[in-house]
Amino acid sequence: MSIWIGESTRLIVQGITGREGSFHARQMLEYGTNLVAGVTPGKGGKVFHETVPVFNTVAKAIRETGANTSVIYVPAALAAGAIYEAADAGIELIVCITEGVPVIDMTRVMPFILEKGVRLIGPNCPGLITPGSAKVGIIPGSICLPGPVGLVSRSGTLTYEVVHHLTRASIGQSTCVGIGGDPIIGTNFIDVLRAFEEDPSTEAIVMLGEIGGTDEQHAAEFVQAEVTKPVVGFVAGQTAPKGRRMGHAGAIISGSSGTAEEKMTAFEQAGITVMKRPVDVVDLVRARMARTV
Amino acid sequence: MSIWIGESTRLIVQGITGREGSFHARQMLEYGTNLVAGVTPGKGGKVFHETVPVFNTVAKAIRETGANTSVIYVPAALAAGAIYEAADAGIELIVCITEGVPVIDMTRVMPFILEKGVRLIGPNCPGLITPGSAKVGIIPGSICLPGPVGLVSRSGTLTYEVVHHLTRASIGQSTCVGIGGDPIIGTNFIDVLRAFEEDPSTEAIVMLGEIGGTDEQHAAEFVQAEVTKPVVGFVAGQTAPKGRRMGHAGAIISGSSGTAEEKMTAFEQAGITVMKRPVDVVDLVRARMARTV
Amino acid sequence: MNLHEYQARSLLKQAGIPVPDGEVASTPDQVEAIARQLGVPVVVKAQVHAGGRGKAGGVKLADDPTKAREHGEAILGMAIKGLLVEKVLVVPAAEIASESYLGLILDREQQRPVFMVSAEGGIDIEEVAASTPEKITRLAVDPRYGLLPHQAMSLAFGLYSDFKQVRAAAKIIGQLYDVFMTNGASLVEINPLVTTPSGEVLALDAKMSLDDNILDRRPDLAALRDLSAEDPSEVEARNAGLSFIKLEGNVGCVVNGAGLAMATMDLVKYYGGDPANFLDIGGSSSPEKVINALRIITRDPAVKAILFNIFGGITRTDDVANGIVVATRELQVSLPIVIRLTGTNETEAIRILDGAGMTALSDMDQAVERVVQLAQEAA
Amino acid sequence: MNLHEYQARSLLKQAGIPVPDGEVASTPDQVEAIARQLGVPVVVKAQVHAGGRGKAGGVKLADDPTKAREHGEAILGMAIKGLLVEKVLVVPAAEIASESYLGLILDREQQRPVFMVSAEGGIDIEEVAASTPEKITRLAVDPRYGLLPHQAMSLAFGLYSDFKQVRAAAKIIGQLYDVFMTNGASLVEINPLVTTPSGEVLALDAKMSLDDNILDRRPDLAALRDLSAEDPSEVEARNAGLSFIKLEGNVGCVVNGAGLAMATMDLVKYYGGDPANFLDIGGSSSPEKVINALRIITRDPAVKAILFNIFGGITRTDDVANGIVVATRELQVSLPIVIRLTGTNETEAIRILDGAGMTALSDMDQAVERVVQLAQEAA
Repeated sequence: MSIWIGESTRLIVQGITGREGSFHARQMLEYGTNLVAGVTPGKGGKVFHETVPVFNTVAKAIRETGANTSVIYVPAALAAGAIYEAADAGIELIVCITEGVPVIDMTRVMPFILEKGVRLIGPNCPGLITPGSAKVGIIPGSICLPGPVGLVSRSGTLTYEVVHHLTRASIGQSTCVGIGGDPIIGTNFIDVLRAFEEDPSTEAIVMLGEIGGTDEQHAAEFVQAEVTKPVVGFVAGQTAPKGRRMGHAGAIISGSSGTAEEKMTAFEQAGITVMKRPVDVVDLVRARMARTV
Repeated sequence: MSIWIGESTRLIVQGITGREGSFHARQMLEYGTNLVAGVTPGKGGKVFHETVPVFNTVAKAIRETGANTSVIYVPAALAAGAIYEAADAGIELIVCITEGVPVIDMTRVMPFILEKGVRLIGPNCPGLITPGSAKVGIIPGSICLPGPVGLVSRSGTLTYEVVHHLTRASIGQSTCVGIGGDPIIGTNFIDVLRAFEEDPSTEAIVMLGEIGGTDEQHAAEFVQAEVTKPVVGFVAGQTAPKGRRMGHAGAIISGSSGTAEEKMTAFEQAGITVMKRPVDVVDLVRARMARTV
Repeated sequence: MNLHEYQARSLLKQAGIPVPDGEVASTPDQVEAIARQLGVPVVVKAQVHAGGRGKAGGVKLADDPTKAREHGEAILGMAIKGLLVEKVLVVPAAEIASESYLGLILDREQQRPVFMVSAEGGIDIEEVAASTPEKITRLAVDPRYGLLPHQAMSLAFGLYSDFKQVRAAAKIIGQLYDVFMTNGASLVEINPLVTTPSGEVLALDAKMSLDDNILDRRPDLAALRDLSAEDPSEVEARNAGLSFIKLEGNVGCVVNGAGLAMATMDLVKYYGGDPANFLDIGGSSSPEKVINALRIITRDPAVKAILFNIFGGITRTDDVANGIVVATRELQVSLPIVIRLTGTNETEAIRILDGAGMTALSDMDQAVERVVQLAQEAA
Repeated sequence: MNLHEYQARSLLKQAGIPVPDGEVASTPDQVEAIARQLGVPVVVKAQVHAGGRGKAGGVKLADDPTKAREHGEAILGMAIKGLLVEKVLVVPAAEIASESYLGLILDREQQRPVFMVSAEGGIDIEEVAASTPEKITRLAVDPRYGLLPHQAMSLAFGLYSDFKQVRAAAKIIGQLYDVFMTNGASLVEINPLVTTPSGEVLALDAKMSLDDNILDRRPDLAALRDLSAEDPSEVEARNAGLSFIKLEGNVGCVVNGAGLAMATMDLVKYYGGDPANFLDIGGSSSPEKVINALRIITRDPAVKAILFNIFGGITRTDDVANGIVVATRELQVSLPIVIRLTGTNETEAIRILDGAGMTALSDMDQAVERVVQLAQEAA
């Protein structure tokens, strides 16, 4: 079991003939993901990697292959258009890896997504992986292990670092979800927490936040009110200065709001065990899981 | 009983200080309608007709008076804005009398109305009246009589003509609704037919259509499938030439579609008794009501 | 309001849609000069608000400027479906590899702009629509989001297989949507949208209708109205705030409200008569409106009798009565007039008419029967 | 990207918002000339990306051109919050009847543009926000419909009681929304929005930040970037495709990924050190990126030791290892370097480093502890 992706995933890659798209399409195939088609306008009729048909439109790809999930690797200027296309054609889960999508584009994409009842993850995210079953995005499959821990994170490589520690300690993961570091994203912490809470195969949750915004604070309230499973959390950016964008467009402390301290306090108040260092994840998850068993 | 307006109506007039708005506000007051406020930006604080407070915004009017219904008499260029304002503020029934509203404005107004779950009647319509109880719009109260016939129409004075015949023959009306003659309108025949079908005080329905579009044809299908009460219908424009707009922006026969003949045939096939002349309404309604009793 | 082809193509061109060169001419001299300037062969096209121009001889190819002039002479001044041709458009004759159809209308049912696109364009599009409607792809646009890139692409993929042409067509489709929305159109058509042997995609002909309600806020578009292409009485009526359409019968009708006006015409027919016009004086009718209405109707020599059918609601019937008294006196109308008045201020209205020696009926059927009879007697 | 006041006001002006005249000067001579041309009194305002200019002495009133020149001399070249003032804006001193605040931000939670408006504007708006937040009205705009007329009016009614001023403010609010959306802003502020004694409504000061992601499609806006107002290392880093922010510590950090980079800085602090920078080399890191990163970091004399922390996912660690070998050779780096590599192609990476006489650690904590210790020894 897992959330959102798994054995029933029928994946298409939008932008499969591009540099990034083709590289990661191959990785996803090698991981065993059920990649059924690619989409690149103007390349319809070609075949990718000798097995994956390429179509001009998402609608055609769905008609021909029954796809239900899409991952997007198109340039930033085309990303909003690719999301609209996937949502309009009936894709149920859209994962947008592309970074640099103008936030103004996202203000119009979001209501469209909500009207269509589609789940969007990202943009500017590493995607998600259900170890041993399906990988949609760029999280390296080699560092993951099937198991009971659900992981949700706003960042990419920090996720890998934490997953790596878990896997080395033989603590496997149900699903790892990178929700992305942009100010406006399709899926937030609460969405993922709710899914993990409902997923019978997830026994504990790791949540990696960072400075900027108030998503972590809202997530903490949600955990306190609705999550019965143990949650361990981390907040990156304790040493970040105010008013500067720390890489991610969303990672910026404005005024006194959005600091790591504030977020860690919110975590603690909500009963989320706070990691001081990435490596702490192992001991803390073990301790919390032992307590609940 | 009646549909949409009655004793619980708490009405505001948007554009109450204008020429049309003030004239009809007075008429509605005289008819006994529960007119609780007027709205004209910049005239907040004034009092209309010694009893009706005027506010700058619909939101304020609702806060102060608990209004639930609005009728709009503002100039065409401001009509869409007035509808947005009423819908946004929480008005439940909006009646837009204004004519000449650009259709392009209505293409954006309609999804807003639908999202807010608000009923809009019009634009470019005479409004509605529940005889003896409430009048919202411009239908002359003097020609109406309380009773069992629900009337729905795309036109104004033709409605009066038909109502006049009914009243002279002592056949009263539950509610008369003028849905308007524009190509895009908030409430169509089917909406009103459904409401009449559900309204226990309505025993028979009169439906006045005209050339242009396919609303009457769809309404006929609806009558056949869902309406158990007797329906008598009329279609104006049998002598209208093709391709010319007969006054109403919606009354235009394009190609072979939208003719009076086509619509009358649809009526007959659906079991709607067709009036040849407005005066026929009396005999036909009597006959149909006698049969169902 | 319908635009002429040359007006529509100029709006398309402003939006960036590739349209061949071309100039409008109103004399054969101008036609020849334009043909020389553009280079032959050229096509000379009648500018008139009627379909089927080609079949009526209003579109002709010329291999040299003198021939173009001759075509100009033949077409300028000809009548197509009763409309006089006062202008022609002269365009270079394009070599055509394929003809498609691109239309965008405001759909009443969907309450949205809807594209209609077909790879089988050209003069027979009506037949395609009638006999093989599946060859026309329809696509509704949600104006809250505008035309989305993949929608334009999917329509374009339906037209062409060459990806450069697909991209060009998708761009044109996007521009067509912008033209439609920014100008408050009710219809825009490119027929045919052609490809040339060198692979270009071009809008060869353009048709456009605007929502009359947009003209108040867009004087630039209102100025495109070609009064010479309309019936002078209808122009006069519009200027007087009346809604008027000339018909072929002999019973002049003056009515308040469009629905009642149509029903009145229908009733004239029902009683064996023939309406001479549709005329709606509108809601708030001043005596001036009545005078203007009567002036326009009496100018038509076919009219043998006149019917007023007024149901006073907003309209005050005493205003109309006053108008009738003043108008008949001023215009010295000698035709028989039947007046039906009922509703607001009806007693006062009857008093006014009485004072002028006129009588009013209160029943519509009675009035229509009477006026039909009078018109038949006078004919 | 933050704009200077003079840049923001020029965008506002283009959108039709009433902004007083004014010119930018970079020398005292220019200040005097502008003051003469505009007429005194004038205000001389430092153009620098920092709040609290007024309190820092960066905004001064001058009653005559010579005084304006003196202010120009004083302000040009001064430092406000560490930023050098290279330009001043000279504007006529407006007579002020009232000061309001008009702000528009992109709200993460509501995922929409949100207006923040207060009748109590001026330099103390932060205090208003902190102590009496109820005096700030917030209003979210649905970008599918745009700012609706009644929304602009209701905000404006909150500012003024005179209806002429309400209308003027509503118009400005609409224009501000347009400026925001068409330029992909993340923040636009008019503070103060003033009324003059004669009743005019004017934007006296303007602040604007753009979404960096919009700059690719808007070279006109990208050109507004004032490189002189930024740290040269940060400019160089951006040009090299690196995300870099200079800090005050002595441990240089080169990391792939923003989250891991922040976590690395935090871990440096955890082990008693002090990070000298935030630096994210991004996902697909070529050797050139590593070279550029090292060049930028080693230029900071405060840096005493350097940490590479690379978790290979998309990033191939062998690429990074090659970059490190080439860079240290080319730049002749004499500082101690600690390398932590793990993930994609890790074996090959270790072989490459080995060949160059370098060792890599695989554990992050171990690497951070080590580099902190080295930095402390070198300090």
